Order: sequence, then structure tokens, then C-alpha cells
Amino acid sequence: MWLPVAVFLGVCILICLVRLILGPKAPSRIVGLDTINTLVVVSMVVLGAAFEQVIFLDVAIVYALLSFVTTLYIAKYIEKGKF
Amino acid sequence: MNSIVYTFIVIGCFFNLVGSIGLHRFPDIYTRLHAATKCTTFGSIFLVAAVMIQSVGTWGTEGMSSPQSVLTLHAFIALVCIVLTNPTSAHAIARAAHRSGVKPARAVVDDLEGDRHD
Amino acid sequence: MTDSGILHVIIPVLIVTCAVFVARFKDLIYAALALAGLSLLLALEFYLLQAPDVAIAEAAIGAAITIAIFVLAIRSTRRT
Amino acid sequence: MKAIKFLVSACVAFLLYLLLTTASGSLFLWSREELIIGAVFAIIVGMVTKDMVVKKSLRMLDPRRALLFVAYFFAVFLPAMAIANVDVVYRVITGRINPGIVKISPNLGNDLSLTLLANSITLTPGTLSVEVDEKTNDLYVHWINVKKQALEKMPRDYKAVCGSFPDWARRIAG
Amino acid sequence: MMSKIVRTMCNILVPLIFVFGLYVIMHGHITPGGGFQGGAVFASGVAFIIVAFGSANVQKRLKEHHLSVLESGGGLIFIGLAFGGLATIFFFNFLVGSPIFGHIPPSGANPGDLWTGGVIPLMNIGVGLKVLAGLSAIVLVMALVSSGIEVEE
Repeated sequence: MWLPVAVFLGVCILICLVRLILGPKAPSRIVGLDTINTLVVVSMVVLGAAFEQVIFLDVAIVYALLSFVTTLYIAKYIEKGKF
Repeated sequence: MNSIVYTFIVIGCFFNLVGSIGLHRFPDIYTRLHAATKCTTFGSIFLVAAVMIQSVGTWGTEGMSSPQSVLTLHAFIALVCIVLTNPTSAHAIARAAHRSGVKPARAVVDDLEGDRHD
Repeated sequence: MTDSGILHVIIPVLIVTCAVFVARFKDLIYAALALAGLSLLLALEFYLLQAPDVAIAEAAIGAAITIAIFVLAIRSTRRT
Repeated sequence: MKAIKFLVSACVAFLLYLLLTTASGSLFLWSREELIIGAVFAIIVGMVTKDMVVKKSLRMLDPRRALLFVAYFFAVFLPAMAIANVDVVYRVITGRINPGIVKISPNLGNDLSLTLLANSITLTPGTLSVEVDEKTNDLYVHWINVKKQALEKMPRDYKAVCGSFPDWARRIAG
Repeated sequence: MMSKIVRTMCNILVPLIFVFGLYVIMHGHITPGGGFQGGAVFASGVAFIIVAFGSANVQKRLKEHHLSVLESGGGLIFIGLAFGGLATIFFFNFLVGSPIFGHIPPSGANPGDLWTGGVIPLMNIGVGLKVLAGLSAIVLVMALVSSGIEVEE
């Protein structure tokens, strides 16, 4: 019941990846990356339910927290701020 | 119980798909952020809620200190992280884009353009 | 083909696509973005292969620290 | 004040650790070892982050504010978010947009209420917070469907842009 | 320094990241993770503070030699524990059966008892200290250099 959902989310990731590759400027590409982040976290939660492995959900929490740091670094690079 | 889970899955999948398609339908970064942030957050809430409801349904047979209750709690923590981080990263991206000089396409008004001091 | 089998096709295809574009982008920050996408999907693939240990390492190192160091290094270069 | 800051942040860290390790014991929900290790970690994290968790006053410890936040989240925020998503679906299908960036002055005093307001309006119908003025706490909002009557006077009326969210933010964290 | 909203969000999320990193380090022997992974998560929290508040503000509170001391301490813990079992054999797990981390787990599937593993959790702590201090130092020094601030030797 959960694996088709994960396949569907994989298709959504494919659609967002097209924006990551095509996007005319760097900001548009980050929007694609940010969407992929959320979709990957959700598919990790769904796959954790599919495999019935409780400990797998720790990976999803780590990812939800740390992909945010990546986004902030690239956003700060684009706005030409001082690190 | 099962029908609620299936309904939530369908709603979540639909909004995630709309969010991904919205990335291609809109003309500039700000409107794309509208589609990406709102729809994927809403869809994630429903999908994770479906996982949580299904695992709560097994509490009665397996008891409170079973692995299933841990699954519910950790899915809830992941959901809280998504809901907290998603709008903030959208704000950071929009701010960076405006500072790097991306104009909103087809804008009727832009108050920020005149008010920039730096 | 089972659903899990389809996932084992989709995710590696996405990873290879990302890897090709990491090599092809001329602008360094675009390549860093594609690399971030690559490590995201690589962690998902490790997760699918039932290796959460490696997935956490890939998540923490590949997604956050590596991209941070790359962006800081690109920041120190000068654009011609 | 320093001791109170440390105590509050250590308690926050301890609660977070307990949330992560629920159902580790068989008799109680937490085993004795987890509680000991959690206390040690809470002291470490409390010492590191004591200036980040508590800023000036302890007003967020009031349980009424937490209840108000829960009520706001379920009664006001989630319905608005559902409307926002239907709105985005409509715009994705038709492609009909009328965007612009407007400035609103919600007159919020502190950072936490401003953050709550900015995150709320990012997730609710047609608005996205772009920039915040560091001195006057004014928000610049990207509005996907600009209404003509909101543009007439210069300090824009925030009722037209984001409804009653500023009032709620002031009540919860103000 | 980034905008007010990101800074406030950093204040809320950083305790969560730190607690989670320590949780991953501590539970290395019963759940996925371990010293390296948990240290990297903790160091990502430090990187988050650096990007939100600016490296110049971080340097006022956190000097490079603090991190150097932490990293050396982690290495010393690991080596000391390795030599601690030298009465029998190098890397002997001498804590099994003792009151510290000494439980012997029952065979078969079980939810995981924290108080097992002997020196393994302590070695995870050593590795975690070393990794978190090293990675934080790398990110901090690179941020300082890229914004043109002098770094102490």
C-alpha cells in the first residue's frame, strides 16, 4: 500500500529535477532543490512505514533538519552576503 | 480506518503533484515559490498524517510501548521539522532572489524596489 | 515488476542524470546545486537498500557539510 | 537571570530528548538509563544554547499561550492553508496571476511574533514574505493576486493582505 | 547575518539539532548512526549558527582553540579506551558485566537496551567529539577566511 505512493513521489521528484536542470538562473534552481528536499523527506517517512522499520525514521528527521542548512548556504551565496 | 488512510494518501499525492507541476506553469521565481512551498507542505502533512493514523490503529493490538508508537512519534517529529523549515527556507530564497536583482514578472506594484537602502 | 523494483530503476536514473549535469554545468554554483540533489537522492537509494547507517552519514556529510564547504570555497574565488 | 536561562533551556533539551526516546523501557515509558543520559545531555545542551532559547523575558512559559497557539493552529491556520492550496491549484490550472510586492506594517514588537506571522502568511492564501525591515518590523509581501482597492493609501491595510493573522500573532507571542 | 526570521528560526531549531546529534551518538550501538554520523549532525548545527549569525559573531563566543582541545580530547578518549583492555588483548571489551554499560542483551529480537555494549558507546562518544570539533573547525575557519577575517594560528 505504501510502495506505490513512494513510486508516485519518485515521479514528482523527476518533474522537479527538470526545473533544477532547466531553471534559467540560480534562484529557480534552488526552488527545485527545495521541493526535492521536501519530497525526499516524505518518501523516507512513507518507505519507513512500508518496510515497517521504526529506526529508519531517524534518517528522515536528520534530512528534514539538515537540508534546510544547505538551502540557507546557497541562498546566502546568491544574495552576496558576508558569511 | 482504512478508508481514511486512503483518502489522505490521495489528497497528499494530488497536492504534491500540483506543487511539482506548478514549478513549470508559473513564469518567475516568486510565483514558483508559492506553488512549491504551499502545495508540498500541505501534501506532506496529509501523507505523514496517513502514516501516523495507520500506526495509531495498531496501538490497540500491540500495546503502547511497541515499535509502532515510536513510529508515530518520530513521524510526528519529522512533520514538525518540515512545517517549521519549509516557509523559512522559502523566505530566505525569496529574499536572496530579490537582493540579487530578480524582478517579479508581470508585477503591478513593487514597494520593495524603492525602499532598498543598501 | 514489483513496486520496489520500479523504485530501484527510477532513483538510480535520477542519480545518474544529476551526476551528468554536475559535470556539464559551467557555473560552479549550479554544479554545487546539482551535487546537493545528487547526495539527496543517493541517501534515498541507500535507504531503499536498507542501509540507514550509510544514509545518515550521506545526509549529514553529503547534504549539509560538503555543500557548505563548497559554497564557502566558491565564495572565495573570483569570477572573471 | 543567568541561572533561570540555563534551567529553562536545559528543561527544553530534556523534554526533546524524552520525546526522541519514548517507549525505551518496558515497565515505565522511559528506562532509568535513558533518564540519566538525558539529564547529562540536557546540561550540556543547556549550557551551549542558553542565550539562544531564552531572549529577554519568560512570557512564553505561560501555558495559556500554548493553548492559544494550538487553537490558532487548528481553527484558523489549517482552514486558511486548505483554502490557499485550492487557490494555488486554480492558478496552476488557469495560469491567471496578477502579482506584486506590497509593504505592510503589522506593528509587532518582538521577533518571535514576527516570525510566526511571516511563516503563517507564507503558508496561507496568495502571500509570501519576501523581506523584513530590521528596524521598523515592516514586512514586504509578494501577493499573487493584487486587489486594486488595497493600493490606494501608502501604509497598506494589512486586513486586505493577510486577514486577522497579525492580531493572532500579537495575542500568542506579543 | 541573515534576516530576523531566519535568526529566530535558528534559535528554535538549533537545540533540536544538538539534542538529535547527541541522541545519534549515544544510540550508536542500537539504532542507525554512531559517533561519525552524530558528530556530523552536531557540526551541521554549528554550520547553521554560522550561516544565520555570521562567522564574526560566532568567533566571539567560540574560538578555534576550544575546538582544538575538544578534538584532541576525543582522540585521547578513544586511544585510552583501546589501551584500557591491554591486560588481555588490545581493544578488549573490558566493561562487559560491569555496572557501566554492562548489561548483556538477550538473544533474539528486542527493542534495544541502552545499557549494553561495554566500551563501544564510550568509543562512540570519543569519535563523536573528534568529528564534531573537527568539522565545526573546518566550517568556521573557511567562513572566517572567505569573509576576510584573520584566523589565529
